[in-house]
Amino acid sequence: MMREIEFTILENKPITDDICKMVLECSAGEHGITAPGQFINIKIDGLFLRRPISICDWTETTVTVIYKVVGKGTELLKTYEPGRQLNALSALGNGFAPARAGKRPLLIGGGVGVPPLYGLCRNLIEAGARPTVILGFNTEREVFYKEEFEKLGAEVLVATADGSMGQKGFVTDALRNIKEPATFFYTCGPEPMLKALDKALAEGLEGEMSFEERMGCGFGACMGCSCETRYGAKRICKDGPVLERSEILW
Amino acid sequence: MMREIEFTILENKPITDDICKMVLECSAGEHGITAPGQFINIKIDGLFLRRPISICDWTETTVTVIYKVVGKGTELLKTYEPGRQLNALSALGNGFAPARAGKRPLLIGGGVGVPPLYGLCRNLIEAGARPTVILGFNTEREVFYKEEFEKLGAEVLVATADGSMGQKGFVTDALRNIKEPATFFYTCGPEPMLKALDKALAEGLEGEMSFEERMGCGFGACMGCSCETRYGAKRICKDGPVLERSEILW
Amino acid sequence: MLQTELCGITLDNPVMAASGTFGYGREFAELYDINCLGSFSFKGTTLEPRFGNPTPRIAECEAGLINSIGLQNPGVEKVIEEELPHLATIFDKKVMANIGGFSVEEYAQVAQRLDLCDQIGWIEVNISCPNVRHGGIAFGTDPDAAASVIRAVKDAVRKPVIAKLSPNVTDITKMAIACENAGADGISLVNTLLGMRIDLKTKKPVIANKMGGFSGSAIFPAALRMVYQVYDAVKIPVVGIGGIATAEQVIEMMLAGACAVQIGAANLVDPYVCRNVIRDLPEVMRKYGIAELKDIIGGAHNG
Amino acid sequence: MLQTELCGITLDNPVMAASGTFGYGREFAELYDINCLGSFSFKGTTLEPRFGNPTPRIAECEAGLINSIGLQNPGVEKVIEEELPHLATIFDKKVMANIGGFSVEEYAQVAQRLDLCDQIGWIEVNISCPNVRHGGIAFGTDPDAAASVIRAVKDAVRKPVIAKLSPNVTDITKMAIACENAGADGISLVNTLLGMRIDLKTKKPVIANKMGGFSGSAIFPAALRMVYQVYDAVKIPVVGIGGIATAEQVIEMMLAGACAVQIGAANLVDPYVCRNVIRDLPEVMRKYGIAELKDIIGGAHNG
Ligand SMILES: Cc1cc2nc3c(=O)[nH]c(=O)nc-3n(C[C@H](O)[C@H](O)[C@H](O)COP(=O)(O)OP(=O)(O)OC[C@H]3O[C@@H](n4cnc5c(N)ncnc54)[C@H](O)[C@@H]3O)c2cc1C
Ligand SMILES: Cc1cc2nc3c(=O)[nH]c(=O)nc-3n(C[C@H](O)[C@H](O)[C@H](O)COP(=O)(O)OP(=O)(O)OC[C@H]3O[C@@H](n4cnc5c(N)ncnc54)[C@H](O)[C@@H]3O)c2cc1C
Ligand SMILES: Cc1cc2nc3c(=O)[nH]c(=O)nc-3n(C[C@H](O)[C@H](O)[C@H](O)COP(=O)(O)O)c2cc1C
Ligand SMILES: Cc1cc2nc3c(=O)[nH]c(=O)nc-3n(C[C@H](O)[C@H](O)[C@H](O)COP(=O)(O)O)c2cc1C
Ligand code: FES
Ligand code: FES
Repeated sequence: MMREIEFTILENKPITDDICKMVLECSAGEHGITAPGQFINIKIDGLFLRRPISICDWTETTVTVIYKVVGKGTELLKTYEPGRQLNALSALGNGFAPARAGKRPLLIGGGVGVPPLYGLCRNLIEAGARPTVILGFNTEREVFYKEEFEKLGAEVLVATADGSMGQKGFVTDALRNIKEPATFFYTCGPEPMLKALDKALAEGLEGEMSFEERMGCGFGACMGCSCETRYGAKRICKDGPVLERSEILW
Repeated sequence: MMREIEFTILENKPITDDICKMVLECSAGEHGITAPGQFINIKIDGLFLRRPISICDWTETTVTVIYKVVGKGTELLKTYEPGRQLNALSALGNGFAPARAGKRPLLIGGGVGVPPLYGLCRNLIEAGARPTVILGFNTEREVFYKEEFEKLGAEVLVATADGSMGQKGFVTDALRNIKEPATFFYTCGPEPMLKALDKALAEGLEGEMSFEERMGCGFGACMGCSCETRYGAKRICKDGPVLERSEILW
Repeated sequence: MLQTELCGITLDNPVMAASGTFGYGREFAELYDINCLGSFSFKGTTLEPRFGNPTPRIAECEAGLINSIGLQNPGVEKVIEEELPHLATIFDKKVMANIGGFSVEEYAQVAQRLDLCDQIGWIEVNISCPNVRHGGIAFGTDPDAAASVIRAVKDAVRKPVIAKLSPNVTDITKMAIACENAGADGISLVNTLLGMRIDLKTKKPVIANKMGGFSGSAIFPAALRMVYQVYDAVKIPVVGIGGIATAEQVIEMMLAGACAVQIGAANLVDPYVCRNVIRDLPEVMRKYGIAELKDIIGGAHNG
Repeated sequence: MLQTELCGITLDNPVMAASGTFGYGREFAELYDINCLGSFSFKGTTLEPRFGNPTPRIAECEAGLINSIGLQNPGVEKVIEEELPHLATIFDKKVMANIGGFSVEEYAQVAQRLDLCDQIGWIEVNISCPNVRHGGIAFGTDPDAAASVIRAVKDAVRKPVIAKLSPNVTDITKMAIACENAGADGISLVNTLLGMRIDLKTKKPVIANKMGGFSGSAIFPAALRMVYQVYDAVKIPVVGIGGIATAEQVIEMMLAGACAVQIGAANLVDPYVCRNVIRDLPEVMRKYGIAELKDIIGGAHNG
């Protein structure tokens, strides 16, 4: 259930040129996270709308997020010092369903779509699955969290558009390098990537895809983020951000 | 000449229940103050308009202001901690003309009209005059800066509306207690007080009165603060806040 | 102390949530007991289900946002069959039914269906949505068209009818008077200002529909002015809407002439805002020497 | 790179200060060399000297302010005899003459006097001041009245005439088209939105005149929308005004269709804003891949 939290910033620092990692502290269990792939909606002083950012990982008393600096809000966020309070609504959205993974789940993340897969990956490994993770970036300089996934024990494949690391090309190109067939897939990234994946992945393979949309509220009240699915209109913020492969209308 | 300054707050603390004293630091001479009775126009984060506050006193590298907490802006200002930067336009307005004082100037301040008279008083005493200062307040609890004026060497009379300190009544009542006739007067306070003073003071006595008006810019650009005088329209912010007794149309 | 009245129905306090920012109450009821509200106006409901406009439907602005939802709603039947029964489990008071339409007949039909529901206290006729083509805004900017909608709705229902006005007009009093003459029992204003943002990266409008409705704290001074003008122009009660997010603003709107207020965009960024404003009202009233809120309605018009 | 053009006159950059917020240039020339501006529009000037409205004339709003100056100015003769000669000592470029009036004849007379001044590049006809009774706003909200003012001014002058429009109308394009048809050489928009604030302590309007003109960053989305609409509706150039305070907003206004912009209220709270915006433009252009500013005018209308 959603709640408003005054987090304390424990850490907030760049991990690539324009991507920052922020660790937030709250009292035990306060964050209310129930599934990987949920997000928080962050209040930034001076801006009207909150900014939705996926939960990368969490413990009882901390929430980690990873964000790319792309505009006014994230530029301001980057300047926030540890020790400062941060107001956010948590935990929003449905999140991924780790229970559906099977033995050999495939996780595919592109750019800032990578972070929510980390908490998912940890969950899956803790539950005994052996996930394969494909991470897509433009170039080596932009790669992040590869080692973190490896440390969890996942098999990690990287694709870079310019070939500076791993497979040259897109995550769809890296799909070829997978050894065992996947039992289920989870993905998050830019919409063109999701669409390309839907084409590239075996037709029968079930999976979940996480979407982005401009949000008014982030908790289901305004209909700002609606999309049409096979089962009618859904709100990305509340009924999503994770949609079932089979319900998506491309 | 006006300039924009990033002051550093050295001190900001209450001196009565709702009046605070703030000391600001700048580089030597940067504040550009040329006369007592000038004011600065303070930027407060989150508010559109700046807040005009009189200069109470100054040194080469500091400016002291005294403000009453009356609304949003001053409530926020009160929370600013020493060390913080404060953006202000300085020094604004014409200020008082100490050179006109003569031997026995009379200074009359009511409530938050008191602060600008302090710097004036210091100037006058440094120049060899022997000012008498009348300070008007509602009640003893609200009295401030009495000792500071006395330390400068001025003769200080206090009037309180409830008689809890000094003369019971208004500054006009305290006028009776003056021993030697005044050579000139300077006053600052709420408009009804200024009007009552104009009635109560000897007709031939010359003097200067400092006014308040809601301001758009504070530096003469918007005509927000105009008043009509015997010599045409004047801008309280630029041609004032100090007006000559003889030019005022009541 | 906080009590007020709207078209003969007593409100425990003047604070309502505005249509389109509170759904049918579900999301907020998960956060707090929504019975603390004076009432709320539910999401604009049309005859048929509507998906609304393409996304992006939201753009950020300084002190506000633009929306172009386009009246997404499940249609009046589903509202009656599913939303109202659920609402009954979380809200004991009368709710305001906000209705939209694309023709005079549609407005009347939707109103007639909802008029039969006991839970509904008032019918708020949104003749001012800037986000639907074919009608919508035209009803909201032409006094005769507005009057014809209000008259048709009045003929179809027994509950009090409140006309919700658009601020995108030259003379708001003409619209209010036309609605009053057509039988409206109250006026609510304002809906959103037509606004726009352009994305510097794509060099295209942010909103898929190009323009949308601008609301939030930025519009408060314009909304307050219109409430003040309309209070002078009509005898029926006025509900003040636009940019409200604090107890102080509620009082300001009531001094301008509102007997109740609605809070819109602020709910989206601070989901507890309505509850907090109601909580803060007594303290702010004390500060400004107000004993009974209803005594200050229109107070700024004296003298 | 920053060059643009307004009615045949080249501007070094599109940034002008808006009328009423820059006086006749004196106060700002003490702060920086105002020749960095594209130009500026001087304080609205009338035939006779005017003191304007009673004070308070200023009220604070979230992200803006309300003013009710009421066209205080020394009158056209004094402007020509005192202000323009002084301006010649601090500003080398063409200045825009903003004029106000209470009758069609007065507008024409003031315009005719100013038309003879070499320093003046354009005559900006303020038919939209919300702060003067008897006329003013009426010219700004009625297309026929607006057209008659513009026609009379056109007949009286040789310099390009720019009609400055009020945002307080139902359909801004009707006003713009009426002015274009009456011979206007350009359109500038918007003037202030009619707004109001009430003081909770006194329970009376803050502004002595009750209502006033609301401007500042809050009005940007509404102003941008109107610039976009007017760009589509007329062939003459458009000057974008309303809530601008950053180089990003200048670009947004130009993408909407403005060939130049004016900065108003922001000058009052940040006296260096025009200079800073001009300074920032090249960097922001680089960021968004813009080589020539004039190439982006109306860019958001493509596709
Ligand atoms: C469910 C969800 C999860 C997300 N998780 C992450 C994450 O983990 N890491 C990360 O870096 N980014 C994430 N994003 C994208 C992130 O919300 C935007 O990058 C951010 O809001 C940009 O804000 P800004 O002020 O810097 O940019 P601006 O462009 O100035 O923002 C202007 C407005 O547009 C909105 N906006 C801009 N880009 C996006 C976008 N891509 N999606 C939705 N709204 C947008 C902003 O929220 C704001 O309202 C997520 C988005 C959603 C919807
Ligand atoms: C030249 C000048 C010198 C001043 N010197 C002092 C001083 O030394 N100490 C002091 O305590 N106060 C002084 N004041 C008054 C001070 O400016 C206001 O008390 C302050 O602006 C209130 O701001 P607020 O946000 O707390 O109140 P709010 O009521 O929230 O302010 C709302 C708006 O009204 C304006 N306003 C409110 N009261 C006044 C007022 N009395 N005069 C002018 N504008 C007002 C504010 O500036 C703001 O724009 C001076 C005013 C002027 C014009
Ligand atoms: C996301 C959103 C959706 C809205 N939907 C409706 C609606 O369906 N019907 C309606 O009458 N008004 C609708 N409105 C307008 C609001 O009810 C309100 O009149 C307006 O937003 C001004 O108030 P505010 O400034 O508090 O937001 C909507 C506003 C927003 C922000
Ligand atoms: C204090 C003040 C005085 C103004 N005086 C005039 C005027 O004399 N003539 C005019 O055409 N517009 C006048 N305006 C309107 C501005 O020129 C501008 O159109 C409006 O403020 C919107 O721009 P902004 O949001 O940048 O302030 C005035 C605005 C302000 C704030
Ligand atoms: S963002 Fe409001 S419903 Fe999704
Ligand atoms: S406040 Fe702008 S001229 Fe005085």
